[in-house]
Amino acid sequence: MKLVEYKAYDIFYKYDLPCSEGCVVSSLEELRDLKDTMKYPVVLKAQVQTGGRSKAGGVQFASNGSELLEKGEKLLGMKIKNLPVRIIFITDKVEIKKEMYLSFTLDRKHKKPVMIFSPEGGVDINEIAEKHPDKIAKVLLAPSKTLDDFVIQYAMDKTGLEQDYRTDFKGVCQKLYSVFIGMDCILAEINPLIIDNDDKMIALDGKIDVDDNSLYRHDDVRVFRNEIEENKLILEARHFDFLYIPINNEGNIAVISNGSGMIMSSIDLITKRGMTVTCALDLGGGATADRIKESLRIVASNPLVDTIFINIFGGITRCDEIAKGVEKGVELIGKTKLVIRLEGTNKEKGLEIINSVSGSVKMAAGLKNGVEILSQDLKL
Amino acid sequence: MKLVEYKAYDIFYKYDLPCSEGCVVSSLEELRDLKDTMKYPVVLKAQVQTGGRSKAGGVQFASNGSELLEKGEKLLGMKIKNLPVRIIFITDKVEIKKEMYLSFTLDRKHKKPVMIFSPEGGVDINEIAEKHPDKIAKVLLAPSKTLDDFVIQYAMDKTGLEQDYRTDFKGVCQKLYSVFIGMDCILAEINPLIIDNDDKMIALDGKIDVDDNSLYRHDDVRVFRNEIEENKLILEARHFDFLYIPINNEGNIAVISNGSGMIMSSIDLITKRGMTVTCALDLGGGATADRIKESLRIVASNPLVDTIFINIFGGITRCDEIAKGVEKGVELIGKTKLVIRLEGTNKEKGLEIINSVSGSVKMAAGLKNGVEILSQDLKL
Amino acid sequence: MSFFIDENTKLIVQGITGREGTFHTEQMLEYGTKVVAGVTPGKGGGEVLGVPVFNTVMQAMQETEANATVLFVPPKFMYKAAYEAIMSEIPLAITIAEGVPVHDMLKLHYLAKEKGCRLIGPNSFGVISPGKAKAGFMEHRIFMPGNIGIMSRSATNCYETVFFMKQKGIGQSTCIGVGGDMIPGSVFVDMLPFFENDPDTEVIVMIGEIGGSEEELAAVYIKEHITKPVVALIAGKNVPEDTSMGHAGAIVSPDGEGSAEKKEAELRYAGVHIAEGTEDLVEILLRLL
Amino acid sequence: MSFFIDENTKLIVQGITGREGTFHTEQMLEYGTKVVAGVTPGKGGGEVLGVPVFNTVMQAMQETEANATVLFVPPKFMYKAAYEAIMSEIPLAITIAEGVPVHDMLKLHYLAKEKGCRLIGPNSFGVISPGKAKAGFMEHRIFMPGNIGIMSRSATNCYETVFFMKQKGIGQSTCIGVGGDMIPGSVFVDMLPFFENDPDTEVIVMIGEIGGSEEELAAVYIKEHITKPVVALIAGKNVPEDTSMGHAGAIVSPDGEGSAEKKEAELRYAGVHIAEGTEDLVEILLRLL
Repeated sequence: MKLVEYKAYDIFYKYDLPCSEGCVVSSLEELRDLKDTMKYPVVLKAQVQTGGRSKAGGVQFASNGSELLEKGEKLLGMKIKNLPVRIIFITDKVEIKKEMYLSFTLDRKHKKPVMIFSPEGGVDINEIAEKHPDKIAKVLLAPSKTLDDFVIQYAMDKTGLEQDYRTDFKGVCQKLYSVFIGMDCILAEINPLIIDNDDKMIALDGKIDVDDNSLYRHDDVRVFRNEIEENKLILEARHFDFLYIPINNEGNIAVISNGSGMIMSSIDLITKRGMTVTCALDLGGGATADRIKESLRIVASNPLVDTIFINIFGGITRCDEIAKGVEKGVELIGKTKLVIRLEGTNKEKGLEIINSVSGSVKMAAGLKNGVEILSQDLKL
Repeated sequence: MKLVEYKAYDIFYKYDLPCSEGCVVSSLEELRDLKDTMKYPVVLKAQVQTGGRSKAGGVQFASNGSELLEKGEKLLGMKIKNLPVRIIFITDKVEIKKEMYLSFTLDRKHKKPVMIFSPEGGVDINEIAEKHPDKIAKVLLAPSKTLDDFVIQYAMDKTGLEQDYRTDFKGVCQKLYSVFIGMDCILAEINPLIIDNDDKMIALDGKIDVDDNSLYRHDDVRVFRNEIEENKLILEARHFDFLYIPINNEGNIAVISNGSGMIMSSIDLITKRGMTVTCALDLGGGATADRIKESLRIVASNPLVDTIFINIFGGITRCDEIAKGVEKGVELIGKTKLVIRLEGTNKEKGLEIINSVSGSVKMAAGLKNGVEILSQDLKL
Repeated sequence: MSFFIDENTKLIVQGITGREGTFHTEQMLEYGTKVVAGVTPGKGGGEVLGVPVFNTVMQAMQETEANATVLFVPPKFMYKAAYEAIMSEIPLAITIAEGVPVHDMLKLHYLAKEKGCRLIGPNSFGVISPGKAKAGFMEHRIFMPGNIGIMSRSATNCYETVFFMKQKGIGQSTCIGVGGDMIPGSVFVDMLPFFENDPDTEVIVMIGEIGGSEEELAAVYIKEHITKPVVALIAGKNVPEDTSMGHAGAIVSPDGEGSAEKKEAELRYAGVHIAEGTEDLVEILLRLL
Repeated sequence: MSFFIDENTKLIVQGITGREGTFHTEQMLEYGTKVVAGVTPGKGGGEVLGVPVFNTVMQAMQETEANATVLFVPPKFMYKAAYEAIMSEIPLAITIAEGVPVHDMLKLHYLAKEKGCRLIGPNSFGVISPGKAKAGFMEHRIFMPGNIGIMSRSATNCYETVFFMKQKGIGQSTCIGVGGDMIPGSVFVDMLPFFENDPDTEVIVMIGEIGGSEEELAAVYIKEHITKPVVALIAGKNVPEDTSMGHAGAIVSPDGEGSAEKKEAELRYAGVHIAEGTEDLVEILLRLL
């Protein structure tokens, strides 16, 4: 999961990375309480789980208390890419002498961690790669708990970073690498990593993407993940150990299946026939009737959904359990139409149960047939 | 270098291995001061840098103060394999329920550390291997800072050590492995590792052999190495960065050369001709005249030596430096005869200098020729 | 003789005393797999379904001459169990767990390579050579012996394919679940030489999906080294960028890396037949055979 | 083309700015070796004898396409320098230092194997292919081109042998100092296939000594795989047990492991010619040629 800036900062503090002081504010009252204790000028940064914040006006400066209130009020009232700004992160305004880029991420192709550094930062890394290809050092790393000195030295020499910054840079690299390893990161990025007018190196903005599969060993992040999740259906699904996936902001079809691959195949075929899947729900393996009932309720509560396609190839998951779940759930989903395809363990029993269910339930003989039924329904 | 028991114990204490309490005594006065503070019975163990101590009577028991003095006096007056007992190590006498064996060493053939465990200890490991081959677990280990749990569990299951001892045994294994890695050991051994009547696991005797090449990172051991060295010539040679090697307790020939391989070849050929090398000195690479002078003095001060064979194949070492050293050293070695073979860098210059040296110096045309001259000399 | 497992494979089940472990051990035994040992630390000395249980893989290997292991171990403990198996120098380790942290897999991927262990998974249904043996949790009733070799990132898409194949009377030589994670133990390109050299395999089926570069790497290898026909399916072409589909590996980067278009283009260039879906895939097979 | 280094090898000297490093760089350049870069951390940007100096092996490799490194680095720093070279994926690393802790070598031995780096030494005079190139500190004037391949645990015994060979007009294809330590990067058995496959080598000379099992392992390999004649010398037969002779590896265990008798017996059984000493060795060569 991607951590918003102030949460990334929390981790940077913990790993002793040099950051400018900051505080988190979520209401005008808090701003009023703080305004006389601030050392101006300050920067106010909207905290939203999306990119493109600066362009949307999500970063503001204030050189005194009244400006702070004015800008803060403005930010707390705005939306960025449809997400309301609930939290502002306020830090000292730093005089910037040099903007650099530093990150650790996974290189899937080579199956290694990779360090990326450029002394020309501040913009998107792809932009740097385009404008200053000679000013980027990309080093594939062996999986290890520590970052080797020679890697850091190589990155400096390759990009021409002045030796004067060696000690500071080494410290920042090692600490950010510790974040990367210690927090199970897919990405740990500082951009920009700046040098201020006093020649101090400071992490001015950070992005951290923590591996969802590792959250059991990062309690604080796991709790935070639920706190910031705006989509209630995702939270509800998570509660039942389902994965709810918003696919498109339009469309009328929800897909329920027992595996990621099957969901993708379903979406592919449905899309090919000119229909749009708005959301999907992965049951995982071995769902029981009671839980399946809930899965129907959850996707049906998405107002866009008028048709649910249940596509089950039962291995661990048993078709009769699915059918019983449908039996129980059908009253919870109102007029939402149901197309069901059952295959695998206990298929016959399942079909028997489904046949006794009243309401708008159609059986499909296979995936392709199911998609056909969906498209016929659409035409009606 | 092999550490004598109480020094191994020092390290065991440091690594928190369970040992019985002990104290070190080197005089009767100290024994007298201690005798009333002891909890009897105790064991008195002679501390000498050699094996076979028990058989030689180097281990004694005392059940009260007067016995302590009596046995102590006896030990401090004895010699074991010609080495005087200068130090006694006194520990509680423990009631032994079970004696086991545990060691970590290097398997040179497989180039891996190896853990050896047997629940039948107390005797030499080769004896255990003969008597109870099914009661030995030998596990080759991957070079790593820590010992894997499953290795310990395997050793227990393989040899049938009771699961009740698991926690204690795991602790002892991990700590001894830490000694092995942390102290750069060639061997770290506990024998016997005992279980006492209260079911406690205790390291009753230990052997540690520290890699000489690692001593620069183990100051305490390096200092101790010089303290316990009985052979003054070794110490003197070490002072000049030479390696003095006692070869035989008899013989009259000393070999000086600039490399371990050459020394071995010289000894082989000399021995083959029926002569005996009593000691050798390795100059290493690039010795200067002043140091070479000292090397002559050192080997000549061995009373057994009446002939020195200098065998130099100069690469880094220059023949003229050797010759100058001989020129300077010849007055320090009295009547000791010198046979010199020079080959390599600056050979001609060297020969010139040697030819001007008075005294019993003979030049050899090669290694074989040198050995021939030695054997002719012997017949004279 | 199949290349990974067959009727002579001596299999360890790590986690045999767990609910899943016991259930699938029964299934595997029923299918004829030689499950010779179970390993659960602390449960050594017991038995499950007549299979002796050991505390360590090392002892299990020594006492039973086992040459493969399948891990029915929860994701939290997968690293430790796989680490033990690899360090004990087992030649083949198949890991089932879904939700293993990617940094754990990063370490295991390398460790396995260094120690010469063939690591399959995680997030894999296992390996099956129909009619001979299976190591994993796949619903074996839908498989049948034949000459198609399958490797798949997805379990459900593989089942679906195999199910249609059976309806058409086509069987499989060996099916391998390489798993849907970001850094699997083995990837398509690692499997290709085995299928190429396997006399039982006539056509190779690759069931891929969006995300990563494994299909692209496979395409390069196929073009240069594979003489057998290859049929591929890439699932997820209509999934938006930067959307996680559950499989940790099935995600297209915002810069387009891992897109189905790119994968299909490179595979086509390598002469691979591209299927639109599982039923379509089977139709292509019918034409090829 | 020799198998480890020749006139086309692009060599890095690690520790080039040190006294030994600079001196031997001059010697190597004089001999015709292509020394393309030096590496000394903190001295990057400078030059030694016209050779550019870099802070890291990685950058040196990238800028000069170097494919081998020789380490003139004190034993205390050998681990770090060799570690860097291996991790930077250099294919060949030759280490000279005497007195490297054995636990350091234990780690490097494995790391090199895992990363596919051929590690020679420590405590080695280096590698020389006479007339082509040398990487190390050997007195090159005594070597001459020829058809004898030599591998030696001892520098001085190798010099002595080569010296006598020259007197008899016999030259060498390649000479390798495997070093006298307990756990070297490479051992005899690792070198044998290279000599066997080297068209320039007609006879293989192995200069061993007491201690360890390398000669025994070589004997097994020779019996099975080597078709060229092998001549061996085992130094130290008259050194008492448990006496350290300076070479950390040259020690016979109290139980007799590593004795010259055992080594010679196994080598003889493998059809190897055993020499009594260096001069004798050259006489055997004369008979063989």
